[in-house]
Amino acid sequence: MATEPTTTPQTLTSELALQMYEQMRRIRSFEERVNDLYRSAKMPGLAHLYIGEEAVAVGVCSALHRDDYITSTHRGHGHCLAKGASIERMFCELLGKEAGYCHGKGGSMHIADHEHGNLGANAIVGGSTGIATGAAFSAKSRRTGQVAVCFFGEGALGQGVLYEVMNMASLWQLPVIYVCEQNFYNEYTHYSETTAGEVAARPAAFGIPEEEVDGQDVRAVFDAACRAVERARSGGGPAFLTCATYRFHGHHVGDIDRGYYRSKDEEEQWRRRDPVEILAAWLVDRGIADRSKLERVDENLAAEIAAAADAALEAPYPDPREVNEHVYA
Amino acid sequence: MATEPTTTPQTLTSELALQMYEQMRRIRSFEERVNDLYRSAKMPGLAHLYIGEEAVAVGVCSALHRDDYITSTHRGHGHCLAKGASIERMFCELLGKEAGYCHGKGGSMHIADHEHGNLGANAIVGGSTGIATGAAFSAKSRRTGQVAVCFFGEGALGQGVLYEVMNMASLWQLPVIYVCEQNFYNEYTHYSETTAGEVAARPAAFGIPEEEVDGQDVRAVFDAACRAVERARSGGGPAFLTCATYRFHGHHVGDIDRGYYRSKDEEEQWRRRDPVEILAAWLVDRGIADRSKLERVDENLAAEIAAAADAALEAPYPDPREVNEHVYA
Amino acid sequence: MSTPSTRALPKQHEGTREISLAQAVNEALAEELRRDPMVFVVGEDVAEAGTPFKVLSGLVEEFGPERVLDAPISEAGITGLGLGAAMTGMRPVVDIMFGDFVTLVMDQLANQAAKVHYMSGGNLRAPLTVRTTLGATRRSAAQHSQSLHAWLAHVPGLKVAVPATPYDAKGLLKTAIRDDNPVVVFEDKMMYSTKGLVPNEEYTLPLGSAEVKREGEDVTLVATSSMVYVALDAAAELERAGISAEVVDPRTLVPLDRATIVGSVQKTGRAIVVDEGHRSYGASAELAALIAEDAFWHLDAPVRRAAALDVPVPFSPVLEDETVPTAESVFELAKALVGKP
Amino acid sequence: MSTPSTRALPKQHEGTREISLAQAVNEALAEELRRDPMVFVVGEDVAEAGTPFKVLSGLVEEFGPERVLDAPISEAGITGLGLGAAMTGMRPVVDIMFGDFVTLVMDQLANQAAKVHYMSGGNLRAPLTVRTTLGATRRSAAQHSQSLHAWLAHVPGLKVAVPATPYDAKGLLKTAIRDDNPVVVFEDKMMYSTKGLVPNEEYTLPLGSAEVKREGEDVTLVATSSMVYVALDAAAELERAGISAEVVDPRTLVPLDRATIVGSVQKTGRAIVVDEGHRSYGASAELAALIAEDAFWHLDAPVRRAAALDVPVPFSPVLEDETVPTAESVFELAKALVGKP
Ligand SMILES: Cc1ncc(C[n+]2csc(CCOP(=O)(O)OP(=O)(O)O)c2C)c(N)n1
Ligand SMILES: Cc1ncc(C[n+]2csc(CCOP(=O)(O)OP(=O)(O)O)c2C)c(N)n1
Ligand SMILES: [Mg+2]
Ligand SMILES: [Mg+2]
Repeated sequence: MATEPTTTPQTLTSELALQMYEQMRRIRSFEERVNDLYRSAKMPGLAHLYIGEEAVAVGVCSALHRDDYITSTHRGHGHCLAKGASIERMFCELLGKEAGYCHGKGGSMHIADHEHGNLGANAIVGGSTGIATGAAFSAKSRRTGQVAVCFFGEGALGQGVLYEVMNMASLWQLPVIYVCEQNFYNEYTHYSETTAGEVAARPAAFGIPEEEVDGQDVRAVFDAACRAVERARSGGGPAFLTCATYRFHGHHVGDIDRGYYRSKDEEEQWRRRDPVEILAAWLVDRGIADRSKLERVDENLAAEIAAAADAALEAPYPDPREVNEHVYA
Repeated sequence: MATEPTTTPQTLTSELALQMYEQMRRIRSFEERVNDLYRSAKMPGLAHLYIGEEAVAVGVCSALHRDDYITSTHRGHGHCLAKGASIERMFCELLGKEAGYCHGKGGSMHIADHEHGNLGANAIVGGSTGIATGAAFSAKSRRTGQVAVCFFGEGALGQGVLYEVMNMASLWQLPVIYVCEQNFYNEYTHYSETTAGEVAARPAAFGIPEEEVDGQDVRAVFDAACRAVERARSGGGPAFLTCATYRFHGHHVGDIDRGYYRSKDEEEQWRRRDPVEILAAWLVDRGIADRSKLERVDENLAAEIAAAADAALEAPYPDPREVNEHVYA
Repeated sequence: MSTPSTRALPKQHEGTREISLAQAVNEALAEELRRDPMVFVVGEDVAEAGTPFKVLSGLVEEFGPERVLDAPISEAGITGLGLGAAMTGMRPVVDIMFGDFVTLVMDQLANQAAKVHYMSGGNLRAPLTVRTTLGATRRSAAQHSQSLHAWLAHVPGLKVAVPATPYDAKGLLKTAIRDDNPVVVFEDKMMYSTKGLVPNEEYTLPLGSAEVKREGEDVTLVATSSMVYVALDAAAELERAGISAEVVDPRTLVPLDRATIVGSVQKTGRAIVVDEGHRSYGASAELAALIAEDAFWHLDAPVRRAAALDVPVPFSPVLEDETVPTAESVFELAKALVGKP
Repeated sequence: MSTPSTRALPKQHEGTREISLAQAVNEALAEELRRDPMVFVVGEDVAEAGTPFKVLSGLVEEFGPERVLDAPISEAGITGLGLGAAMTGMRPVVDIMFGDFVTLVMDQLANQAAKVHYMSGGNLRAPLTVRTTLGATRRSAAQHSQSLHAWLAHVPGLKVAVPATPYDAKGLLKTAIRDDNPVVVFEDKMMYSTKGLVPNEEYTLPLGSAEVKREGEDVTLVATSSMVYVALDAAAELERAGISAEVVDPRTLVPLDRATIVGSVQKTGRAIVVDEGHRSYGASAELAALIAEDAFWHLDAPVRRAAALDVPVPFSPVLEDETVPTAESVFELAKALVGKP
């Protein structure tokens, strides 16, 4: 898989750039299908689409080893795929099927993929910040050289526990990278109404180095992530990346009428900064790939996604008796 | 009472300076008596002595109106007295007597004195930060011109809720002053082991102006408090004062052998910066009072304290049936 | 008695109209905001968005952003702020979007709000209202489906309301706001569109007054929140099987109307408690223990409990549906208890 | 059976020695720290200070500051950190200084630790141990005296231990640390100096196994944590009054050894649950409801509860002493229940 390098790449090779393109496209197509499934009432519950933010997950996860840890959020499909998850098992989980990553028990907001170090999406805003910090503590204690990445939206800046664990991460120089996905909205409220001062000053208050990154440019994200990961891995302690990005869709699949909280105009401006397109243009510009090659990638992915979704739709539900399993290990 | 100005004084008159001296002395003598009561097993539970930190409470509260709010901590006797509480009712409360501020239900860690705007000591570290911020919200909403002061030890910098409410205080420009009593220890652990980065950067992360103050110099505290209070009262929003100070005694009355966490040498150095002495020297130096005048103040206070303690020791306990009263209003 | 399937429980009031539970909550808030300038609402996405459940729609337009405040995602902070405002003369209504997030405010509620009046010997008071949700089967998985009312009910100093109908929701919420104590109101999020009759004129309901939602002779179903409908559906089914079930809705867990509950069981001799919290150490345990103790000499059979399984709420519909009491499961339990084959 | 007044319950082991409950906890931690390099302890003032109760004295000296960590005053953060470490191969023991502070970690425990195994379909696990306290009468007032074990016991996915003796405390804590699930251990802070016999050799105790601490015929006293001593003292007094009381200690609330509890009541026909949590919606309610349901046909009288008053714990000794069950109050309750004048 494109997202399972076994050593941290320090430079962006053509091959890696192409893998990133494919991975971003995979997330995009996966989520478009998720949206369809929801709209056609085939998917239970809700889902929070990552479309528009793909460069963050892919840029960061491309800087990670397979056994590095991540923790994720309610908007977690992108993180999960970027860390190496299988599309079909993800579809199965989102549909509540037995073959899903969590045997249908987790769903969209709780997908975990322990095989790739994904310690789980989390439906409590800020809820995984402790877990990520603890995983970093564990990596340091066990001297494994692993790092932990904690993804969260800027809304999590409202949760006190983030500050509690950043303090410990800094005190104990833990190999954890806090990745703030700054998409400017906490659900239906603009972050400026909920966030005093400068975001960058928050980690700085705990002595954690912070970097602001263009979250639509996967190469920029990758670069910043590589620096942070390298420092963390070599004992240099935590880092905080603020990646400015935008969710092209609503807060969740049902959030269609958004006019009351953000303008069409703003949406359009951001859509012009589509992370997939930005990388595609660069690939073409650099002569790494031509449009037809990229189209082939897209087509292959479309087929892959279609097959996986169909298989998941056909897959069986868990036996109702499984409800009592896995309460205790 | 010295501590109940009806308008905020902007300059330190001789009269006010003398009142501050008296108030600091009152706290000192009160607490020395509390320590005796504990040592002679006449006081139930524990108490956390404020001795050594008197300039913080007195300096800040001298800048407040009677109806301004404060919230206090487990180390709260100083705040309570500085805001205007009666010694006898405090002794009664500490002894669990009916005539105490809370009819004996609160004790040392929960004294509240609503008549002077003291919304209560709090035995949860950081536990009153929300209350103070909400009182400021209320003052602003009700347009009363009141301000709220939130006293806490630097240990409360570990509690996430502090950051949650500082964010709101800044967003909504609430008239709240966070007073961090930086006495360098969280119980038996030095703050440098628990606190990453610079204390000053914590409020700054939320756009709250911060000032570092010599907490042993009541005049410096008073000055800084006046500025913060004035700004808050006139709509300028919150402030954060870090007052460097030291508890001369143990974490609580039973903490006698402190060698394992702080040195005698350090204790002695700080004792040389006794806030009561610093002010006394200044008063004498300025010719505002001579030593014999100050001694008379001390003697009067000694008599006042002795009488109050004796009365409290004689005072009746609550009727056991009161246990079921005041659960609901 | 109405057919429970309409989810509308008519009240015998002159001049009633049918509204949804969401509307009932909205009206209660609007009326209290209008009535008392000290009332305000604070919570995440409560203003323009009117909450994700759209329960507060229109309030910010009428009362402005200074009385209907969008807050940061800071449940503990918001609740603490509400408490401080309550202690200084205001009557805040704090909106905690999902009941699962009470995990984040237990210190502010249990250590602070609940105790302030007592610890101050009666000198301070905390007229704080917290509105939040409970209830599963929305396919929202383990962290958005819990019914944690038992935790709050265990804390002396807090009052806890679990209204089931628009009528109760409106009347109890208005009383909660006027009450001088912290009150936590749990609304089942699956019930927001449930319709019911409310009087045209203003009214309030006392806290601590249970209601017999259906009269019966053979067995008492003590049901909370949306489980009232489950119980009513079961009762309808039981009637067809020749069993007459009485449905008692405590409406508030604290204060608890012990007399009405125990009185009903003393009449019927049999009881099932139906509650959507987890079974073990849940609200159903208190209600069952109370009945077993106070109606002991009248009981013809053990008190049974129908509650949520002791498992985190799973996402998959086929699993989630197993976790909550249903009309069928309550029907079966009652039939067995009454001993009719 | 020993005289309860010594607070020592001898076990029939070869080669025993008498240690305090604090020592028992200390030994359990030291042994597990020695045995498994993945075990570590984190909490406020746990290292050089060895906690305010001095329970952990000497551990940092033996195991170093990397395995016995002084943490900031960040209960939620520490617990979250412990959870993350647990999910990635370690076996953390998180020290929450006072049980009253579990208010601050309910999200980390109930929404995160308790659910991680289930939500991941069994792929992740959280072998996290949380040690904290319960118990009043220390004149510590409302925020340092609570017994909140019922909250944790209500959360599926958590296990909850409430040991009463040094023997139980040591054996259960060692098992908790080795258990692959989150376990919360509540120790009564008034009990740290309570002495009891433990075997010289290493041992562990299973979670979910109640113990009959005293055998009797007329009434069962189901007692938790330090209430075991209250029950034993009451039983001694009852014996003098001609009533034979059996004392059953569940030792863990989750898992709960229903068979032993119910079996005892089926034998005696009468039961009193003695627990230091608040009465309403407390652990005593679950135990009473369980007995009332499963031993119904054997009961000669209603199940009674002796629990803490439903009031915040007051500071004043004359008030605080009113709030908790005492040997006298349990004795009176039992005498009335058994019907001897
Ligand atoms: C503790 C908590 N409070 C509230 C919510 C409800 N909620 C879900 S997502 C969300 C907004 C999150 O915004 P942000 O963190 O910026 O992430 P984004 O959705 O923008 O990716 C809120 C308030 C929650 N899940 N958890
Ligand atoms: C939430 C919480 N955690 C832990 C404690 C136990 N405790 C009481 S005082 C204290 C240290 C407080 O240090 P600081 O805030 O600096 O205040 P100081 O005692 O130095 O005045 C601790 C850890 C508590 N009361 N509340
Ligand atoms: Mg966002
Ligand atoms: Mg300190």
